[in-house]
Amino acid sequence: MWGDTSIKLGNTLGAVAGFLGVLLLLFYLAGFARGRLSRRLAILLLLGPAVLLLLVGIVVPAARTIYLSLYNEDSTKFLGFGNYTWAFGDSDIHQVLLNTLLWIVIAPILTTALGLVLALLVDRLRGQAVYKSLIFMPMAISFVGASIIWKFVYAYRDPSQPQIGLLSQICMWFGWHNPPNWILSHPLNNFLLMIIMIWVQTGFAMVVLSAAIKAIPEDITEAAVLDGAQGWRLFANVTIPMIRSTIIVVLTTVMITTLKLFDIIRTMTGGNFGTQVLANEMYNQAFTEFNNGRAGALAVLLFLAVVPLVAYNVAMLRKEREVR
Amino acid sequence: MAMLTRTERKRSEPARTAPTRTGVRRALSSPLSTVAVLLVTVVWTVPSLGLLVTSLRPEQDVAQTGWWDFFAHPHLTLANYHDVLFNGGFGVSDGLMPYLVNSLAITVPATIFPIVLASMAAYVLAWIPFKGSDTIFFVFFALQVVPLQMALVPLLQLFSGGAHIGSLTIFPAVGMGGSYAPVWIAHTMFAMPLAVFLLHNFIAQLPRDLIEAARVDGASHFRVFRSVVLPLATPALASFAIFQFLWVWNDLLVGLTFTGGAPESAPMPSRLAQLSGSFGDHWEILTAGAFVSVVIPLVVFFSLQRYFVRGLLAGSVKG
Amino acid sequence: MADANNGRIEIEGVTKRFLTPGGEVFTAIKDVSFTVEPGQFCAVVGPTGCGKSTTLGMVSGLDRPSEGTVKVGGKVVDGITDGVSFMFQADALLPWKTVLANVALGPIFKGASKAEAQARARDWLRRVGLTGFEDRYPHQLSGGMRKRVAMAAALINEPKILMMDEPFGALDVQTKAIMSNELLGLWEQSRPAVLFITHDLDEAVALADKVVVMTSSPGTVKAVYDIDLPRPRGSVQEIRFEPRFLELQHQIWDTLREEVERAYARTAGGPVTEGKAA
Amino acid sequence: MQGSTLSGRRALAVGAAAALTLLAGCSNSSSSGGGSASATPTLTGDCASFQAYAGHAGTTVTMFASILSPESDALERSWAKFSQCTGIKISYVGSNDFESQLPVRVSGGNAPDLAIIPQPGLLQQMVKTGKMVKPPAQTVTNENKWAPIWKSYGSVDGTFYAAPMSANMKSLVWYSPKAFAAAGYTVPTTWADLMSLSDKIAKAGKNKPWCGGIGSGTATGWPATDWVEEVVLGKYGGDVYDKWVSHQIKFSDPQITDSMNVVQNWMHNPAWVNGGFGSVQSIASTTFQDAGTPILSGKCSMLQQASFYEAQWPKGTTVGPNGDIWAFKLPPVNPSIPTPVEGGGEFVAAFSSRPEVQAVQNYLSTTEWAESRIKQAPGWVSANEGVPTSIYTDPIDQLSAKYLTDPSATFRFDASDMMPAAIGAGQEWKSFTAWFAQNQSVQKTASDIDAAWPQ
Repeated sequence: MWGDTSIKLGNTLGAVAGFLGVLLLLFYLAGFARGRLSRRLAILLLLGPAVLLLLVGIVVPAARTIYLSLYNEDSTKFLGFGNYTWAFGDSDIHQVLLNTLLWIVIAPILTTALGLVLALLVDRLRGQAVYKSLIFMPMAISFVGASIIWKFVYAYRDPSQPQIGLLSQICMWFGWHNPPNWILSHPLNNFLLMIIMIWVQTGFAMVVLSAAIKAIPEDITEAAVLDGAQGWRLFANVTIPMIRSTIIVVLTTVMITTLKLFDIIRTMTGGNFGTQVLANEMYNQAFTEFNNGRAGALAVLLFLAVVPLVAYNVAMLRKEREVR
Repeated sequence: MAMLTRTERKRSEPARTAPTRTGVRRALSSPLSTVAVLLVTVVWTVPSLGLLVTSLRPEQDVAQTGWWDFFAHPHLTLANYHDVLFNGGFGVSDGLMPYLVNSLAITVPATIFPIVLASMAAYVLAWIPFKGSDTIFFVFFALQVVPLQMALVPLLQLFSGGAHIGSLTIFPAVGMGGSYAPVWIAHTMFAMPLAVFLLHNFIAQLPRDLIEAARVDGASHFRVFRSVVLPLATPALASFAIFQFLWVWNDLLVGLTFTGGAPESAPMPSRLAQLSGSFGDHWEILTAGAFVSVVIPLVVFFSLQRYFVRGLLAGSVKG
Repeated sequence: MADANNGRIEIEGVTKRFLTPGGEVFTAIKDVSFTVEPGQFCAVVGPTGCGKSTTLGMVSGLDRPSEGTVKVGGKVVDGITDGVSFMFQADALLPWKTVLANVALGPIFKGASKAEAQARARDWLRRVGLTGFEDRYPHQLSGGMRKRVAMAAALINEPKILMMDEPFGALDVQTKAIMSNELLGLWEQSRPAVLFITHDLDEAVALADKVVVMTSSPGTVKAVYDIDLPRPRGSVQEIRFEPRFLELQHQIWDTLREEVERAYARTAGGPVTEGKAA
Repeated sequence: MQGSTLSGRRALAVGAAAALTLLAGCSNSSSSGGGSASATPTLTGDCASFQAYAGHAGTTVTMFASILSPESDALERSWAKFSQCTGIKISYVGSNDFESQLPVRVSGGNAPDLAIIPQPGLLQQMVKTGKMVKPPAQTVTNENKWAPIWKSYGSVDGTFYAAPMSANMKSLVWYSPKAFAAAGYTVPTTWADLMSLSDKIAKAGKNKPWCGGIGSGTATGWPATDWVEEVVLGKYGGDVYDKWVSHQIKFSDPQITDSMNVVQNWMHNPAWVNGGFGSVQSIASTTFQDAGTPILSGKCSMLQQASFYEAQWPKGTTVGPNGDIWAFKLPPVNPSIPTPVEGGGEFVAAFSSRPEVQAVQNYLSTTEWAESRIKQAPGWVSANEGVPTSIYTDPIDQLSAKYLTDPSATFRFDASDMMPAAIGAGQEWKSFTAWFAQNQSVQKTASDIDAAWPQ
């Protein structure tokens, strides 16, 4: 077994070393180029691999998806925009679109806000590493793990029975003797599921924002404090503007994760009880119902949903580039 | 220019910051915030504590009483961990070990490859402007949202159908890794948009003069990238590394699809999923498995954590 | 390469335009022409945003003009120009490398062996008076000391052209004066052509053989003055009291003042959007 | 089949490198197997019975299925001897995401050599890809020991593709014989008895007669489809059932809505459900795995679930006619229907016709293999009529086998597994879940499903 293990790990390290070695060799050789050639070579060699991977791994599949979205379930009959009319005409999909919208608005904002508050507060505490690690820990737990954890939070039992769901038990400890069946309570259940997302992602937001706050030059906060800014005013007038671009990055990242979210929904409700979201519905259409056309159309909608986000970030980035 | 001077100050005066920071800290802190953080930490930890306790309880108890009942009736067992770690399937006698090895063998390259390639791309997009470079960057950004499920079939076709050679030219070490290569490549591809986006944001804000001085000194772009950009970008690389590591480590879908799930190459989550039984969630086993799989990411997080905190000063202290 | 023209900078009718996010064309500099002779110390002054740094970028080959040509040593600049060193306001030192390693970086980038580069770096550190500080890290030095390291790093490659972008802008008055003197001293030894950007007119007149005054937005050359103060100039603090210095200073200031006022009037209205021209 | 050969080869390469196979590097096709290319070695001793499969030593057959540990361990043990004697290694992979992974791998050109498919609907889908290959002649012959209806479930458009391998029985009601004895209840044999017993338990007021759970992650809703299927089969018989499966009879047909109403009066009855969990709605949020646990604590009396539910009882529970838990056959709603039995099963589909793959197919279709599997562990039944019921050690397996091999029974395969995936794994689950969770009307539930039926 150890022989087997060392062969596997040896191969892996060999692959990494080979990969880095080839890159270094290429860099070394290309480093001899001069003038315009050097610049072109740099663009080609440094950017080329990423662009190629993206083309093969994402652009081509995306194009294929768009193409498939115009066809029927097994791609044998051209439907035009039939799958899109289905998506906009189906009342189930309306619910899905509404839920997706709720998710991408609420979850990222709450995650980022909470992460920001924690970043501000935690940095000033003794033993911050412990707090940070504990809050960050959900990031390290797989979705399978997370869904088990939350199953034992939201599980429902008849109030007369011993409870296995923590939330119900807490309600009962506090005197609410008839808590609802959480996961069935629409639209509350959507928010309960969002809490899982927030629970997982807040650590990420906190860690990144905390690093950004620490990077604010001390003299700026110092000057503001001397000017009399305290607490909230310091936060609103100095801290927030200084880390604005990081906030946007965190918000964007969490939002995109949210859009692609399907594990939580899949394991917690399977998309039932009015909690379905676009990514999971797309997965179902593609892999349970084998309807490539509808799945493709939903994927395109998912893509379109992110266009405003992309546009906003593009504008921000351009502004930043300009200032630079 | 304002930004540059800011960076300059940041780099130049670390020694002075310590005393003033405490001053500011005092100005901002209150017992209330301590309580608030404590509260959030507890709320955040309790569900995980539930996971840990559940993993230590016997099967019957798990289904019948809440995990907090454990405190009233402590009834511990390590049987679940024993099942997860040592009860191998018939084909695999070493329990979880081979899968753990596979997970490592998949995760390490699948973390390093995208980071290196993405930081290369991010450097070009941030520092070598050319016609269309903005467009390429925005395309990268926008493609983050393409669900990877959509790419599974075309990619499998690519890997299994002979265009494999196309990937060989990208990663010349493919042949050595054997059947891990498709997983590495797939993870690298799927990580690329987010990696380029995050690393670009950081690399674009590196001090311009450091990079230009090296350029004028005659360093090629490759040299600048290797000797100036990569060291400066260490904090960003470390934070992205953590997220990529966690993502690959916990991934089931890509690993299962591109290894076919065989014990020779499949990662741990596919084994854990298989341990959970055909007709049911054996929660006690899944919870134990979840805890086993959390250990390594936590170690990674703890060992890389200081890079987050140190920010731009990363290298200067140690040298 | 022992060309007589080596080190001559000829800027002829150069225009540089950028594309703004809104898709508009922003002209950073327009139709700029001037020449710096080999061994000449040329200062460029002008209000904020007049494209001084853009000009430097094009001479070094980091940027390319939209129109016109930049020639160095008679050759049109294409790619990074050989024999050029740069010194910035921020001192471009790598925080994770020692003082010695930072200075040795230039020769190493140029292909020298590590031992040779370090020997030369030691020599240059001696020349700037930093013997004994080789193993320190940049953050362990004072601002003035870091500036000396930067100066050694800029001069170690024995450039034909030294480009300085407000190199002493962030220093206090005393340190600035000391550094200026040292710069002149070192410059006298090897005599590269210098393109020195500053918004401090006194500094420009005290150091340079030639002062180029630029207008703002788009940047154009308004006037060129030859500074006929004798060399070696001695202490820059003292030269300020010489009548010829004051005369030149007044003359140039008259030209410059209206530009500065115009630029101020424009930027005071709204937030400053400095382009790459800053 | 380029893809699967390739993947097989790749798996082998790893195996060889990992020193798992003895015959390193000489094993990628049948023609170069185990040294001597043409001569088939003679197997002796206790291997002699595997002679028919000899000649492929050093080859590997990849197998992909939804069967997970511990069930899969028994499966792997069942062919250990075969592997040892013939030298054919079976590389088994189980996944809880099998139903979506298989199509991905097949259309990605990375199909396993063999797949164990539990749904005829999925089988049909896979045949449509054109990548599946027909079984060898020997397998077809072996198959004659199964009832003809099983062969039809393994066929698509009249062509036989996949041999059944296992069967399970769905028409069971789990209960506690001890509790029944203590309360003086008797096991009902007719639907009317069952209903009056339920009423009696409810009126006694100690607990609710029924518990149920249809939660199952992404597959949430499937147990509810079983309830309706039981009633359709038990009330209207096999013909109506078959026409319903093929949508000649719609969900909104009076016969189907009537069957749904029977379920409505049974599992939607607030006085009867959901013992130990709460209201009717809690059926939707309770996982099917959890559903039976209240029987043990006496909070509910009965659970309708399949034979494989046996695996859910905690360790230490005795299952048997006089034990903690036992099951009786769900009586037919209409007594004139002869022994309606609803069941499920698994089929072996091949994506490669390499000789070693066919050897494995042949072996898996034999009575010998079925017996070998039965000996490994309980919880597994074959409807192969050549397998004597006496070899089952587990009482539930015996009970299931009795009904599954009963030639007079009206056996039908799980309807939702045979309907198109868009219905049987999609809209029907979704709508039935809403039926319970939101108390949606039978009419709307039925018409929603009909509307989603693929054109």
